[in-house]
Amino acid sequence: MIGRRPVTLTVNGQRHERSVEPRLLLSDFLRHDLDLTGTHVGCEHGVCGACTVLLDGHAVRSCLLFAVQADGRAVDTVEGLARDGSLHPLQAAFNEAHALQCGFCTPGILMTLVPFLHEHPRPSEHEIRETLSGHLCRCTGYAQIVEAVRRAASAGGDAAR
Amino acid sequence: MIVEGTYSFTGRPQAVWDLLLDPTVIAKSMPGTKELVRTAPDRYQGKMQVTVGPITAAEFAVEIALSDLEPPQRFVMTIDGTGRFGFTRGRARVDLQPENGGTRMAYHADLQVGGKIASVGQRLLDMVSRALLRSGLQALSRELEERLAQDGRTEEAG
Amino acid sequence: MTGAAGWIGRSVPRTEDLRLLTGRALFVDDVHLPGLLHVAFLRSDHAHARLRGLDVSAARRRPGVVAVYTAADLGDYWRTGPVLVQPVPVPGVVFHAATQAPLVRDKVRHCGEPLAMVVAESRYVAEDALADMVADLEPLPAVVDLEAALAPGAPLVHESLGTNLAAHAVQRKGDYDAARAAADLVVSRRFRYDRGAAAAIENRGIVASWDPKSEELVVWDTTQAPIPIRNGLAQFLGLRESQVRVIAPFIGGGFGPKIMMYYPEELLLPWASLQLGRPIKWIEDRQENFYATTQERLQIHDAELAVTRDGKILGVRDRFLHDTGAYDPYGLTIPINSQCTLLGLYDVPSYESEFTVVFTNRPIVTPVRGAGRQHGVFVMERLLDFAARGLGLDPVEIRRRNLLPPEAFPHNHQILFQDSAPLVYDSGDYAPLLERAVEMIDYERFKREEQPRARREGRRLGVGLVSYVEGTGIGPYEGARVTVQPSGGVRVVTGVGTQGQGHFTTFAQIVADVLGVDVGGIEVITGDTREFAWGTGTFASRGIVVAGTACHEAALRVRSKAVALAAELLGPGAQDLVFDGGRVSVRGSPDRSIPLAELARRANPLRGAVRPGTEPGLEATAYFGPDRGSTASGIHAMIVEVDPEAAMVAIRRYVVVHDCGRVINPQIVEGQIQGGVAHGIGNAFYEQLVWDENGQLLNASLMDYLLPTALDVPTVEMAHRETPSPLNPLGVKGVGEAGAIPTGAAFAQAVEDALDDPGLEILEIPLSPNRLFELMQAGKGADA
Amino acid sequence: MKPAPFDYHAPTRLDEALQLLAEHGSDAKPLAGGQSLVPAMNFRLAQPAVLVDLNGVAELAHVTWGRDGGLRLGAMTRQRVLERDRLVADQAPLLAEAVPHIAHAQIRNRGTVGGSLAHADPASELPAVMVALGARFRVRSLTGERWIPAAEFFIGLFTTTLESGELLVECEIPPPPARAGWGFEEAARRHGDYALAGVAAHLELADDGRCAEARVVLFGVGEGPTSSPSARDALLGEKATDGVVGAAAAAVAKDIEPSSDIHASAAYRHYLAQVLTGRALGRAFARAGAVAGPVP
Repeated sequence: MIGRRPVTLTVNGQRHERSVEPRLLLSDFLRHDLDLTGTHVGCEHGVCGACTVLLDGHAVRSCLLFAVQADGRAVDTVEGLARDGSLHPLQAAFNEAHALQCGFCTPGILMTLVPFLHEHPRPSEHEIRETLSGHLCRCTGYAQIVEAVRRAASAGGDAAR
Repeated sequence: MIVEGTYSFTGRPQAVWDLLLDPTVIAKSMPGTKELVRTAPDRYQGKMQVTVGPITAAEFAVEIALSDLEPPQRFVMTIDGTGRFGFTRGRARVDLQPENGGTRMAYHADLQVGGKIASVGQRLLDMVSRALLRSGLQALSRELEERLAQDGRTEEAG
Repeated sequence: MTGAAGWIGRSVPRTEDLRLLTGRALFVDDVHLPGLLHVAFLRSDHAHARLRGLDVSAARRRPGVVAVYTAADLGDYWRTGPVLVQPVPVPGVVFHAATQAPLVRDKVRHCGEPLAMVVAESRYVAEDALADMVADLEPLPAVVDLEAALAPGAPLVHESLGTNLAAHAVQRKGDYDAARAAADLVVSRRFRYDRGAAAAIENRGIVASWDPKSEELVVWDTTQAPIPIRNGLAQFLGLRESQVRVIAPFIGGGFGPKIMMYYPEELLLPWASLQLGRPIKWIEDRQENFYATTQERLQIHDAELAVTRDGKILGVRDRFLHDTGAYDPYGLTIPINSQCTLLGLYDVPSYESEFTVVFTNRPIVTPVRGAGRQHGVFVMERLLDFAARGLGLDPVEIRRRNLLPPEAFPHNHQILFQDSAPLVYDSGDYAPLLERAVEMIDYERFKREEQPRARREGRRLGVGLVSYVEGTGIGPYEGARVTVQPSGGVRVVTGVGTQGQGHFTTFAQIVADVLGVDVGGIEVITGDTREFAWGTGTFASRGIVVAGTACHEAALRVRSKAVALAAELLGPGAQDLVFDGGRVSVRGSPDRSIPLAELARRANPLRGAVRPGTEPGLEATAYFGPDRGSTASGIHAMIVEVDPEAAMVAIRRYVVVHDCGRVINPQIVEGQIQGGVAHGIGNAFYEQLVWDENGQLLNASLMDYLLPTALDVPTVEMAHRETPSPLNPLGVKGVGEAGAIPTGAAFAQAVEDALDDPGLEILEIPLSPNRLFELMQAGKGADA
Repeated sequence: MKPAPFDYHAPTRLDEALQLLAEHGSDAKPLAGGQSLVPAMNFRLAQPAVLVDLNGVAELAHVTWGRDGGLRLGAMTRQRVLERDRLVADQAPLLAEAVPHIAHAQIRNRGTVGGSLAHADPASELPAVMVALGARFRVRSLTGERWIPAAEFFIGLFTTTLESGELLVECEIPPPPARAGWGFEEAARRHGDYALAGVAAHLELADDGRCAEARVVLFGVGEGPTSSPSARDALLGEKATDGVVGAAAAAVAKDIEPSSDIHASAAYRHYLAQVLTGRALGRAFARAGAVAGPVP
C-alpha cells in the first residue's frame, strides 16, 4: 500500500491542504475531495475536454494530471468565474447566444476560452473553432458557442478578465 | 487477423524442426515469455508479458498445443492466452521445405485478439504483431546459427 | 392562447443556464452522501462465450472491498428485463422476445456484458479488485454478420429460440407489383447504414440510497424516463411505489439510450444498497459506455423504386435487415420508424416494406437520435437520386414532382407507425420548404457558375439537397401541475426528464402567456417522481408536444380558477379580465385589479366557509395524450468540397429549412437543429463502431470513435416555416431529432455531385476517407 | 478508468532525477507531459510501479540559441511554447509549422518535446521533424552523457536507443542553411488526431538552384519516423520541376511499409504518403526560392 502525500493547492484563490494517494487524478480531487463538481469528467483519456481547468493559468486536462502534480500550484475551475454574483462575460454570452444545451461540456469549454480570449482579444472564426476543437460537445453543434465567443470578444476587455 | 509469410533458415529442416519444438527455444523466440514448460509431448504451458512502449499488458497465461505433426515438414501450433486486459488465441500452420542447403519456413497464422488490447490498441495491433513476429524469427535464426556453430565445433572436436 | 406578454415565439434566454454555467447544476456524479460506496463491474472480454466459472474470493479479500456479487448471489432477483415497447400489431408480425439479465449466469452474449459487481470504498479500489478476478469463459463462435446469422446452422445467440431471427414484419399499401410492371424505370440498390454510439458526453450513472429508518429508496439516475424506472424498481425490489423516489437531475445529454429502462446497473445498484444499507454509486466510464450503453443504426436494405419516365413515383419495395444486438427489449420501434419514414414528403401510391430483425453478439440496440428514421430517408433519397440520373432529371426536379400537395393533408399512408396508430401526416406544406432551400443554397447559380468555375480551378465542389419527415410527439400522455403560490411565484411540475432541450424555459414560456406572468418568476421542476408521479418520459421528440401541452392545459385551468375568484373580488362587470404583469384586471379599467398572489392567498382561506366543491389554491393538474404523432418536415441542402487526391471531404455550406409547427422559442429550436445536424455529420463521415469477425469492438475510446469537432461542423443557415399541428392546441410539433435524420443522404448526394463520376455510387453510411478512396480506386479500375 | 497504484517522486534537480531512475531501474517511468502515459495508465494498460515526475526540474525547460546558431530545446519545453517562440519560428520554421498539428492546445500546454520524442509514437510529428531537421539529442545518465543524432535515435515501434537509466535532456537543431526550404503535410481524420500519414521535408539548394540536400521523413506509415532515401536520390542535383517533385513523391513508396488500422488501409496510407510528399516538396522548393510565385 503506497502512502498518501500531503498537498497544498490554491483553487480559485483559496488554499486547500489535503493528503492524497499519488494516483488520485486531479479531476477526482477537485470533484470529490474539494466538492467542486462543476468540473466534469467525460472520458478520462484526454479527448473530450469536459474536465479542462486552468493550471497556473493554462488550460489543461485535469483527468491527465495527478493531484500530487498540482501541489503548490494554482488551479482555477468554473466555480471561480462568476465574481461577486455577476457572471463572467463569457458566461453571460453563453446564456444570450444559447451556447449550451445539456451544459455538461460547458465548464471545460469556458476554462479553455478564458485564457484564449486573453491571447486573442479579437479572434477569427477559425481561431475560435480551432481552440474549440479540443472539446467535444454532442448537443449544440458548436455554432452557438462560436457566436457566444464572438459576442464575449466584442464585449471587450473584461471578457479576458 | 491473418499473419503469414516465409522465412529462410540456414540449416536443414530437421535442425529447424528440433529447434521449433524445443520449449526453451520457443520461450526465447516468443517475445515476453517469462516461463514455458512442457506439460505433455505436444503441450506447453507458461506465462507471457508483452511490452510495447508504455503499454505493459498484464501477464498472460498461455497454453500452446502442437498437432498434425509431420516431422520434419509441418505442424500446427495452437495458442491460447488469457490475461486481465484481454486474450489472444490463434492457430498457426508451419511448413518446412528444404531450400538449397537451408530451410524455407512458410507460416500462416490466424490470430484473434480481444478485450482492452483490441478495443483501445487496435491502431497498433498490426504493427505490433509484425514487430513481435520479426523479433521472434530473428531470435530463432540466431539460436539456430549458434547451434549449428556448436555442432560444427563438436564435429571438429570429434 | 397567447396572453398580452407574448412569451411564445420569443428567443427567451434559458432560465436553467445560470446553474449550468456556474458549475452549480447537480448531475448524478455530483451527488455525495455520507458513507457512499463505489461500484465497478467485471465485464466480458468475449462476445459469445459460456461462463464456466468465476472465482471472486481474492477480490472479496482485498482491503477496501465491501462486497462482490455474481449472478448466483442475486438469488430470486436474477430475472431478465421486460419488453419495454410491445410490438406494433402489424398483421402477421413475428416477434421473439429476449431481454437482458442483471449479471451473466451461464452465457455471455456481447462484449462488455457484466459478470460481477464489485462494491468498494472507492472506485479506484473497486477497479483494483477487477484485476483479482479472471472469468473462466469458453469462447463460442460469434454471430456478427446479419446474413450469416440467418443462414442454417449459424451459431445461436439464444439457443432456446432456435433461430437468430428476432422479428419479422411486412407492411403494404397499394399493389407494388402492378406499379413495377407499369414503370418506365426501376432502380434497385443495396444500402448499408452502420452502427454508431449516442456518445452523450456524460456517461450513465446511478446513485442509490436505501434508508432503513424511513424505509425509503432514493435513486439518482441519468434516465430520460424516471417514472417508469420508479415503478419498475418498486416491482423488482418488492417495495411500494411510494417507497421509491427516482430523481433525474441535470442530465448530460440523452439522445435515446438513457431512455432504455432496467439496464443491469439500474437494477443492481438499488438492490445492493438494500443489501448493504448504505448509499452506493456507479458512474459508467467511457470504456464501459461503448458496451454497456445501448447503440443504434446497423441496417442493410435491398430496395427498389419504380418511376414513370417523367419521374413520378409509382411505388417502392424495401426489404431490410435490422441488427438488434444481443437482446430486443425495445420491440420494433426502430425498424417501424425506418419503414414509415421512408415514404417521406412524397406521394407514394404503392409500397411494400418487409423487415427482419436479427440477434447478433453485439451490445443492445435501442433508439438513438433519429431512431431508424435516417435509414428510411437515406434509402428513399438515394433511390430518387439514382432514378433522376437514370432519367436525366435534376435531383431537385424529381423531388419537386413527387411532393404531397397541401390539399393532401391529413394524409393517411395506410400503414402503422411506432405508436401503433395509423401513419397519418397531420399537416404540412412541402413545396415552399423545397423552394426556399433551393433559393437559400442558390442551387441554380451553384450548378450554372460556381461548380464549373471551381472545376476549372481544379477544385471539386458538389451540392446535395434532400428532404425528410419526422414523426414526433407521440402518446401515450404526459401531465403537469401548475401552482400560483401565495408568494406570487409560479411553480410548474411535470414528469418528463430533461437532457438539455430547454424545457425549463419553453414550459415556462407556455405558462407565462396563459397567466400573464414573467418567465423569470416561473420555477419548472422535471424528473423527480416525488414531485410528479405520472408520465412516461422524454423521447421521440415529444417533450414540447405532449408535456408542453399538458403545462398549457394546467395553466388554463388555473387561469379559470383565478377568473372565478377575481370576478367575485372585483365586483360586478368583472367578466372580461386581463392577465398581465402578475395581476388580474378588468379590461379597460386597470384601477380595478388584483395581484395573482393575492388571489392565491384568497384561494386558501384559513377561516370561514367555502362553497361545496371548492378546490383550494390556485393550482391545477392536467394531462394530455394526442390521438397520434404529429409530423414535422424539412429540407437539408449542403455544399461540399472534395480533395480528390487525398479523398478528404469538407463541408462548405449547410442549409436547413424546416417546419416543426408553432415555434415556442426560435433560438432553442435552432439549437436543436444545429446539434442534430452535427450528429448527422458524425454519422455521415466520422462515427462508426467497428467490430471484428469475433464481435470485438475495435474502437472503444474517443481516440478512435470520432465525434465531429467545431472544425468539422459548419454553422447551419436556417429558415423556419410554421404549419401548425391540428393535434394539439399549441399547434407544436417535435424537433429534437430532425437535424440528424437526412444528413447522410445529403452528404452522399453532394460528394457524388462533386466527384461527377457515374461509376461512383455511395450506398453506405458512414463514408470514411478510406472508404471514399476505395470507391474512387474501384471507379478508376472500371474506367481502365 | 482509474490508474493502478504507483509510488511518486518529484525531483527538482536533474541529478536527483537520474539518481531515482537508476535506483528504480525498469520499475520507474519518467513522467514528462503525461499526455500519452497518463491515458495509458487510466486504461491500466500502463502500470509503472514508480513515476519520476520531471515537471519540477527547471533546468530541463528552455529554448536558447545553439552554440553556432540554431536552437537548443530543453526536453521539458512545452509544445505550446515552441508554437509561439520567435526563436523557434526563425531558426526552425518547420518545427513551428508542425507543432500545431499535435493534438490540441489543451494537450500541448502540458505535452513536452522530450516526452514526445522519447515516447516515439509511430504517428507522431516531432520525431519526423527532428530527423528532417538533422537534429541531435543530448542524453544523460548517472554515469555520463552522450549525443545521439535524431536519425539514429528512433529504432522501432515506441523504441529508441535510450538505455534504462538514461534521460533525453536536450535537442539541438542546426541553424537553417542559406537556401533552405521546408514543407510539412499531414492527413488526419480530424484536426489533432493521430496522423493517417504525414511528411516533413527539408531541402537545401545550391547557388545554381539545384537540390544540394534533401531529407524527406514520413510518419504514420511505419513503426517510426521513416526517411526516404529514394526520394532523396530523386531530388539531389535536380532543379525544381513538377517532374522532379512527382518522381520524388512516387519514390517514397519504395521506402515505407504502412500498416492497416480501422481508419486507413495500408494501401490508402501508401497513396496518401505520395500525395502529401508531393505537396510538401512543392512548398519546400517554393520556400527555398527555387520557383517563382507564392508558396502553394
